Order: sequence, then structure tokens, then C-alpha cells
Amino acid sequence: MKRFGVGFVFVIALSFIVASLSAPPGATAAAKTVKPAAAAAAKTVTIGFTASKTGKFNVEATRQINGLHLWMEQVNGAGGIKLADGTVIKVADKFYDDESKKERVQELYTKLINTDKADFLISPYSSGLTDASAVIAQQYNRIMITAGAASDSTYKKGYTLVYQSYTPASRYLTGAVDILLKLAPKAKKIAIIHENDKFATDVVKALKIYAEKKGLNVALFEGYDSGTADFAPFINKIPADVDAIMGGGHFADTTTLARQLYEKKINTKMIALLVAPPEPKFAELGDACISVVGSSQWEPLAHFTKESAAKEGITWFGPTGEEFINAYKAKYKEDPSYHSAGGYVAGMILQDAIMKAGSTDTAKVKAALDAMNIMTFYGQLKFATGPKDHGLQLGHDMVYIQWQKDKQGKAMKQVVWPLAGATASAFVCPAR
Amino acid sequence: MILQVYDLTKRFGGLQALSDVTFDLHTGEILGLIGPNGAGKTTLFNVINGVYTPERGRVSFRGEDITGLPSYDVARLGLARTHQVVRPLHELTVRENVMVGACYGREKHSLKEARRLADGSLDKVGLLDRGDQPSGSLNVSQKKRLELARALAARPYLLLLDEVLAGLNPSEIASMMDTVRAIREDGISILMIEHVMQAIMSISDRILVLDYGTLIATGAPEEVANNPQVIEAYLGDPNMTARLLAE
Amino acid sequence: MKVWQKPGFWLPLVIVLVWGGAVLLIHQDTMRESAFVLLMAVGLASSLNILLGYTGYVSFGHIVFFGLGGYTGFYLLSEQGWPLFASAIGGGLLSAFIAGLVGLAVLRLRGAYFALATIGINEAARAFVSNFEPYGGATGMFVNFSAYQKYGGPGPALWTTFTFLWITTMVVLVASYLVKHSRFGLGLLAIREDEDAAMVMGVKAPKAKTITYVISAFFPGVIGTLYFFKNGNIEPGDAFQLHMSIEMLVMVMLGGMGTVMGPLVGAVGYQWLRGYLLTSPIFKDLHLAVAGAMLLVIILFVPAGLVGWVRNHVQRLQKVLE
Amino acid sequence: MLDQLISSLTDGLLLGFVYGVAAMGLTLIWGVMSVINLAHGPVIAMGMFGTYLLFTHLGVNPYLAMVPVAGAGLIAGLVIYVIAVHRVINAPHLSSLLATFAVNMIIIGVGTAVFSTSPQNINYSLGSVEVGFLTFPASRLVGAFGAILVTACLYLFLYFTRAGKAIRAVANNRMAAELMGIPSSRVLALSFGLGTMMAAVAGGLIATFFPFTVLSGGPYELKSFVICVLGGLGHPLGALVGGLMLGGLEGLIPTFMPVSWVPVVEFGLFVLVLLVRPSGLFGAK
Repeated sequence: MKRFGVGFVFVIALSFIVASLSAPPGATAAAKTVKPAAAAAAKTVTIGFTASKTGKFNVEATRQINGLHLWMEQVNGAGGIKLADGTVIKVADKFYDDESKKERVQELYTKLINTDKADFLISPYSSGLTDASAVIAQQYNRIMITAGAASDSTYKKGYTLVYQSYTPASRYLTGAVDILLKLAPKAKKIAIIHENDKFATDVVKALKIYAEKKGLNVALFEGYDSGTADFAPFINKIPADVDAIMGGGHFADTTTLARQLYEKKINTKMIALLVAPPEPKFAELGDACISVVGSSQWEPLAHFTKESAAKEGITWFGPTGEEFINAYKAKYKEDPSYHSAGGYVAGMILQDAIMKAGSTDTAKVKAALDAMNIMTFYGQLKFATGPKDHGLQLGHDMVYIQWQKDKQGKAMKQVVWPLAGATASAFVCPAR
Repeated sequence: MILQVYDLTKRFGGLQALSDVTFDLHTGEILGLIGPNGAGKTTLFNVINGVYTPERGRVSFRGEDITGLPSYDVARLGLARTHQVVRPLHELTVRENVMVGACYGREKHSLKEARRLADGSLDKVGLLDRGDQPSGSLNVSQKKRLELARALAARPYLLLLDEVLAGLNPSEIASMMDTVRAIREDGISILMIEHVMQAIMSISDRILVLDYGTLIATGAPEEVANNPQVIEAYLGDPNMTARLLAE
Repeated sequence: MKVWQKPGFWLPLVIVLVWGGAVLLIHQDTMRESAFVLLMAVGLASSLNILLGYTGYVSFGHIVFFGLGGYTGFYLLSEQGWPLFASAIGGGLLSAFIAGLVGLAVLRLRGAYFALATIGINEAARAFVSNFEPYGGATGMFVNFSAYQKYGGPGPALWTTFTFLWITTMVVLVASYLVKHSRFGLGLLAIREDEDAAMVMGVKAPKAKTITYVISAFFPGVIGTLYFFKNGNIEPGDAFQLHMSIEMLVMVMLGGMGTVMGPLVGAVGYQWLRGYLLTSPIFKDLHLAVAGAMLLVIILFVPAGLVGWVRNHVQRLQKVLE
Repeated sequence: MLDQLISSLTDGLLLGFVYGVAAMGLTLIWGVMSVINLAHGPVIAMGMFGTYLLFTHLGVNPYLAMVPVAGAGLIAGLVIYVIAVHRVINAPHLSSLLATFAVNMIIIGVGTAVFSTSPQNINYSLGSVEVGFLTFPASRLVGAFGAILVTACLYLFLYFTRAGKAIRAVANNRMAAELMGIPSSRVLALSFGLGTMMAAVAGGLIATFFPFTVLSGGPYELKSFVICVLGGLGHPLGALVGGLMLGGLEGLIPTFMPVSWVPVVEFGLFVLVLLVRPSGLFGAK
């Protein structure tokens, strides 16, 4: 009896060990490896990331991955990254579906590093997921370029290997205050309604400080849960004489907020919202989208050229905006959004750093990233290197768009800020 | 005097379940409690052992006021009971059922001690060979015995028996009666509710009769059987009346 | 027979001992990560089982203790600079304390009412923490990366965390066994079968239930701290996920409620199944539906769970599988 | 301040009617068979998607779409009852809770595979209504009317039809009803179907004014619990009162504190009422 028990223990224990070896819970076979065309002397680096193929970030994440894949295709198509010592580096990727869930992200990044031996990492979409993956990258000493992750807080945790390609959240809506004061110099009061997540909170905290510094009174400052569908309680709290309403969060909730503001016939001079307005899909709101201002990491209409780079004395790198847009359209049959550009740029950042480092060694590439200061079709790229905010994007700036009606009465977005790159001038909300 | 009940009153909403019930139970006595259905007999048990709190009145057990005490405290003072509708702890074995009684009863035994005691009381009710069976698998008569064994294992001073004979066949009734007598021999006082008239009349030292929550008669079995008020109370129930008159 | 002479006591313990020990010896990161997830599931399910399996009280919001404990431990660790071990115990104690307070009130409710109340408590706690500034409000808290240096850098820190979790899981299993096979546990089983009858037999149900609630809340608090330390941050949305509560219930039911082995088998089985379904090309999109269908089949046809079923059908294993 | 209070309260109360309908389904099922239907949320979501599909693909007016959605809800309820609930109707609560939760997982799983978890929206606007300084979407007003209509129908059904009376009899005392020759299994199945139907209709109504995903039923299920407890578990009409109370609270609280405190108060109150008056604030028992 006893011997039987002991044997039993070991059989079961063994099977558990095997279980934890062979079937890590939640591992997805959705992984796909894009093998580069075989080249004799080529060395291949693996870039690992997760993508929200399902879940709430599905739309934005897909664009980001499209951008990244376009970059890979171009790099490998051009024969790889050629280093000074003659080595040719090809890139391959390895990715899993994170279902927009944080617990999966951490599991999968650990797997990417340990099992799939990823050399470099790209972040998932959204600040929340990136935050989760950045810990892992740093824990295992891997460089991670973040895309679609604007929240400042990720870069204030003492990480040394995480680099941001987006303009940080703290500079997301401050320009909207400038626009407001330009349009309506007498503006006094603004209301801020924001999603209660890392990204939007970081945005509005900085926004509030900036607005108050500019002499505005923040009459309402409230956060809503990520899944909120009913904004009436918030809208009802907006004082009647408010000059601007700012805030929002991600695409779905911000669109709903814009719609309900319209349905409630809120009168104000300006509505500036996060993330959603630059998306082409925002036009589906119809009249509710008109006059809404949004900030964008990049707009096809915005102009960064080799000439402008030369004028500022910064090195130009990569394709021009037109080349990128045309290549993207050819491959995916749709217009690129700023999320697409973000994915592409994340790849470019790696490419430039590897070239300058002349190696794929983590420490050397890190040094190259720390020293980076380049101009691309997406704008300037330069990272903070201090211990308090290492990796934070310093070079890149936002552009602001506004939905306006063209001559046929069709809604279309125009770049309105900075004035240098503007395609139309901003206007004050029509009374509605 | 082991149990004194004074002026006990219990209402459920508009229903007067017990009104001013007063009686004593002497040490070593078997006191029978009869009455038509719905007379409040089980309610009286529930008030005595703390399942319900009375609106008015007092219960004292071995000189201690136990009115309104929760049922587990009452049990620990040495007052055990069985249920009219048997309530075995289905998933536990017969022995474990009885061990609960021993562990949490008056003497608060350890598990090991309780196991020994449990076998003793199972032996007393004739269930020893079923100790390892799940209690849910017993038949009604065995379940009744199990209830009894569980109550006994608590080593109570006073035992409240709620219709332990109901649903048993004549030979089972006879052997259960023997068991009850044997319990009394061990010095345990008994208050028992019973509908099997012949049995209760023969085993009880005294009888209480409850009708609509009021105590209408107290006394020796013969006295009670001939009490006109009692006969009248049972008239609504011709069957009962017949049996009572046949006494 | 003393406790340490019983195979039923040793079986779960040795399994986890050998398993965790092997992971430590092999020292492979991926293996540690999956073992972490599995051990955490075992620990949580076993803690829940102490309440659910022994008293029959269905706590649908048991994750609240994981969340509150995790938050408190995390706060002690990152804001107050406590060491990991002390923080984890602190988190556990807070969970236990809250359970004591809440239990005194809520455990008066029976059956579905109790289940509903636990859901309400979880939602209220989540909403409260979202508004509680010391705990970082809606955006939560994070560990500054330098905190890992205390444990010799991130790598060793993660191994330390794993070791704590491993030990905690074994403690939960021991606690689960000891509770079940004690006089106290017998009282709990009596409450599970028939609370009123148990009270009539002298079982102090309110006190016993509250103590059990406290015990079963302590461990999730400890585990929560370890988990969120490993993650590096904590947010209300992650800490109070109702679906994790229900997954815990499913694991207990799958393995067999009221047994010591059940939650262990159930947790590993459930996580393995989930992993399998997620990787299977056919069920990838339907994993939730397939898991639901399996749960339904178990509830309808094998309510005793795997371990319960084996115990009932194979006499020889009754002494081994507790 | 007062303007804000009034407009906030109006919005809340209008929504409260719809909450009431969702809760009514839950409370009906509880009242008749003491089962807490954890598949309630996904059914609400299915109601949303049913209305959405009929509107987007067949161009059916969303309010008209409510009729086939209700029918489908009834059938779905019957099916769920027969497959998942009937066997565990007399088992401990854990069994029925988990059985209905399993159904929840199945519906959400299939729903996610088919519709993904991306948000959807019924693009059908009735414009806004302006009364004095109040402005609110007309769809909310129509939703409230719809809710009242549904409640009235349920009331008429329960009190004036044979089947309805049978349901009330079984709710009151199943054993006695069986002795009187009422086929209790059929009545139980019908009640479950009706409860599910209410959920589907509530989902349809909600979909006309809010965007939704496959997972959107969850919050309304939780709200339904709160409402049922406020109004008394098992009292269909109490659910409407409870719904109005909850809607009112949701309108009232934000006037005095940040909106994010609403759930704290809501669920705190829920637990409190459960403890103090488990039969609900207006419970008859």
C-alpha cells in the first residue's frame, strides 16, 4: 500500500513537471515566422512582439503590425541591413496574439525571450500592455522599442532599455490649449473628461497643469472607466459656460463621448479629444464629428522633408512620407494611420541603431539609441537619457487635426496645428 | 429539576405558535409531549434549544437561564435533540456523523476520543456495523437511529426526541422503545414528542398536551387520556381520537 | 496514526515539493513562468476550497482578497520599502482582517444570497480602490525597477518570488489537510451538510465560518502580493477580475470540492486545458465555449469532480486521495 | 446645480426603466425556481446583437426588431433550461450557479468567435428632445416607453392568463402546485424562457442608445443583481421600482461627488440591503 502511494506520488509529480515543460498555459500557436529569403552570409535577428489580433485594441494594433511588417519586407527586400564590417543582417519576426490582455502579454514576452530567442522586442499596442511587457524586457535585458505607447509613466520606472517612438502623453493635448487661446483669447473655463487608464491620465494631468499655467480654469476634471458607454452623468456635470471640452481615451469610448456630446447639444467653443479623431473611421459619426479637434502622432498631410531636416541640421533617415504612403497603400489597400506609421518607425529606429552600432549586441545598440537624433518622414526622433526618464521621446511632436466640411459638405480632416504645417485654419465650434 | 419552562410565548407574524407554556421536567424523567398537528410541539422544542428566540418567557436548564441562547451554546450545556424529519449529514459517514455530536457536545472531545465514543453510541443503537457507510445511504429507520446515536454521543443531561417512532414498523418501534428506556437507565432525562399513542402512553412518566400553542393538560398518562379537554382537542382528528379512546 | 504517517497528507505535498524543486533545479525561465501560473492557480483554488469545499459557502468574489491583499502588499513593498516576505505576509494579514470583518456580517447570509453578496463586495472593493489615491487610484502603482536590485537584480528577484510562491502553495495544502482532518474541520463539514442541524449539535457556526473565511482569505492576499511584484505593477482592473474568481471555482469543481487533492488536480487540469485549447488551431477562437461546455458536463454528470469521482469508485485510493 | 440635478435625474430615471426590464427577467427566474441566472448578461448582449444584425443587414427598424428578438430570447431560454438548468434545479445553489455560468461561457465564447470583441453601434438616431433646459436623446424616451410596455405585458400575462397564473402558483409553492395538477417542469421552462426573453428585449433597448460588445451584458447583469436586491428578489414589479431607484441613484450621486464613486455607493448599498433586508426594501415577506 505504502509503496503504491509513493510510486503514485512520483508518477503524478512527474506528469506535472512534464505539463509545465511541454504545455505552458496559454501559449498560442498563432505564432508565425516570416523567414527571410535565404542569403548565404546573412545573419538573422529575431524581432519579437505580441499583437492584439483580438480584443479591444484590435483595430489600432493591426495597423501597427502592418506598418512593422512593411518595414521588414522593405529591409529584407533591399538585402538586409549592411553593417560596416560587411555583415548583412536580415530580420525575422516572431509574434503571438495577446488578446489585448495584460496577463497574456507578460507570459508571451517571457516566452519570446527565452524560447524563441528574440534579439530585440517591439511593444504591443497601448500604454497598459506596453507597461506590462517593458518589465519583462528589462528583467531579461532586451532592448524594446515601444510603439503605440505614449504614457510617460512607463519611462519613469528606472528602465534603461525601453525606447519610445511616440510623443509622450504629457504633450498630447497641450497644443489644444494653444489652439483654443489663439481662436478665443478670452477663453476662461475648460472641462476635462478622460478615460481612467494610464495613457489618458498621463495626458490630462499634464494638460491640466499646462491649462492652468495659461490662465484657464479647469471647471470639471473627471475620469471614466474604460468600458463606459453612458456619458450622460459626465456631460450633465459640464458647466453651461465652459469654453472647451477636452479629454477622451481610446477609440471606442472617445467616439461615444463625441456622439453623446452632440446628442446633448452641448455648446462650447472647442472639443479636443484623444486618439479617435485622427482615425478615418471617426467620420462615421456624421455631423457629430464636425469641428472636433484631435491630436495625431503623424498625418499623411504633414510635411517632414530632407530639406527641412537639413535646415535644422539633423540627419535624415529612411523613406519620404510619400514613399511610405504609397508602399503602404500598395501592400494593404488602405490609407496608413498614425498607428501604421508608428509600427514602421519602430522598425526604422532599430535599423538605424543597429547600423550605427555596427553590431546587434545589446549594449552597443543601446549606446547608439542613446545617441540617436534623426529626422524621418514621421518627424524628429531623440530619446531622453537621464536616469529619471530614460527612453522618453524628446524629438517628436504632435500635429493637430480638425474635422471640417469641404465644399461638398463632406466631412474631412485638416491639419490645423502647428501653423507651419497647417492645411486649413481651425474654427470655433458652430453653435449646435 | 433539570428543565423549567415558564410562560413561554412565540409568535410567527400573526400566528400565535406558543402562548404562556409553563412546565417542569424532573431529573431522570421521561416526559411525553402530545398534541394535534400544528399544535406547536416542534416549535416548543425549537424555542427550548435556542433555534428560535421567544417573545416572552423563560427557559432554565439545570438552574441556568438559557432563554435566547443560540442553539450551539445550549447544546454544549448538555441538551441534545433529534429532528422530526431526519437530518443526517449526507456526505459524511455514519461514524463521522456521530463524532460531530461527540466533538461539539457537552464534553467537547478530541477527534480520537470522539471516534471511540461514537462507536459506543453506534453500538447502543445497533448501527456499529454501518459506521463506514455514507449516512445518506441508510434507510429511514436507520437514519432515526443515527439521529439518536448522534444526540447520545454528545453525552447530554437532557434529550429532546422529536417523533423517533414515526415511520417505523411495529418491530422497529419495539426495539426503539427499548433503546429509549436504556438511555433513561443511563441517567439521561427525556422530553419526547410522539404520535404513536400506545408507545408514548406506556413509556412516559408524565404527559403534556399542547393544543394551538397552549398547554391544556399535564399529568400521568391515564389522567391525560381521560381528560375531556384533551379528547375534545383531538376530535378534529377522528383517527387520533379513536386511538386515544382505545387506550 | 499521526498526520505524517498518512499518504493522503503526503501526496499533494510531495507532488508540489518535487515539482517546484525540479523547476528550481533546472532553473529555466520559461519553465518557471508556467510553473508560477500553475502554482498560483493551485494556491488560489486550494484557499477557496477551504471555504467552499468544507463549509459549502460559495464565494463568487473570492478574488477580492487576492486584489486587496495584493494591493496592500504592493503598497508596503513599493511605497513603504518593506521587504518582499514581510509585504506578502502584510498583504495576507490585511486580507484576513477584512475577511474577519466582512465575514461576521456576510456569513449570516446563506446560499445564493451569500454568493451575490460576495460579488457585490468584490465590485465595491474594485470601485473603492479605483478612487483610493494612496493606492494610485485608477491607474494603480508600479515597482521602480531599482527595487529588484535588493534581490540581486530582476532575474534572482523573480526566482525568489517563485520560491515564496512555491512555499506558500505547500503551506496552503498543509493547511487544507489539517483543517479537513481536525475537530474544527469536522464541524465545518457538518455546517456544509446541514448548518442548522450542526448548530443544534453544538457547532458554533458563526465563529467557525468566520475563522474559515479568514484562513481562506489570508493565502490569496499573500499570493496576490507575489504575483503583482512579479508583474511589476498593479491596477484595479487586474486585481479584482470577477472572471478569475469564477475560474477558481471551476478549478475546485473540476478537481472535486472538499478534497485536498481536488484543487491541485483541478487547477493544473484547467490551466493545461486552457493552454491546450488556446494553442489548438480548431478551438483557438472557441476556447471559452469549449471550456464552458466541459464545465457544464462536469456539473451535470460528475458533480463530485475528478478526485471525488475516483474516490467514490476506487476503494483502494480512498486513503491516498484526501 | 439644480439644473444639473434635474437633467441628471431625468437621464438616470429614463435609463432606470430599461434596467428594470433586464432585472425583471432575473428576478422572475429567481422567484419561480430559486436559480440565479448567471447567463443573464450574455443573453442581454445577444439581444443587442440580434437587434443590431436585423437593423444593419436586413434594415429592420430596431424597435420592430424587438419582436423577433423577444421570440428568439424565449426559445433560447427554453433551450438553456432544458439543457443546463433542469437537472440541477433541486441541487445545491452552487450547481445551478455554475451551470448557468457555463452557459454564460459558451455564449460569450461563441459570440467572441463570431463577432469578436470589437464595439458595435446601431446607427439609428431619433434626434434629441428638448424640454426647457433639458436635452436628451429621444431614443432614451422611447426606451423607457418600451420598458413600461414590456412590464405591462408581463403583468397582464402573469395575472390574466392561465399560463401566467400557473407560473405564479409554482413560484408560490411548487409542491402544492404540482399536487394541484400543474405540470411544474413545463412551467419552470416557460418562466426561464420568459426571463431570458426580458433580458434579450432589455439588450435590444439598450443597443438603441449605447454602443456595445459581446461582453457588454456583464455590467447590466451586475446592475440587475443590485436592482433585484433593492426591489426584492422574486418580485417582478419590484424590479421596475428597483430599476428606477438605481437609475435615480446613478443620476443623483454624480451631482454630489465624482462619477467614479457611483459603483462604490451602488455596490455598498447592495451589500447593505442584502444584510439588513434580504427580502428587498419593498419585499412583502
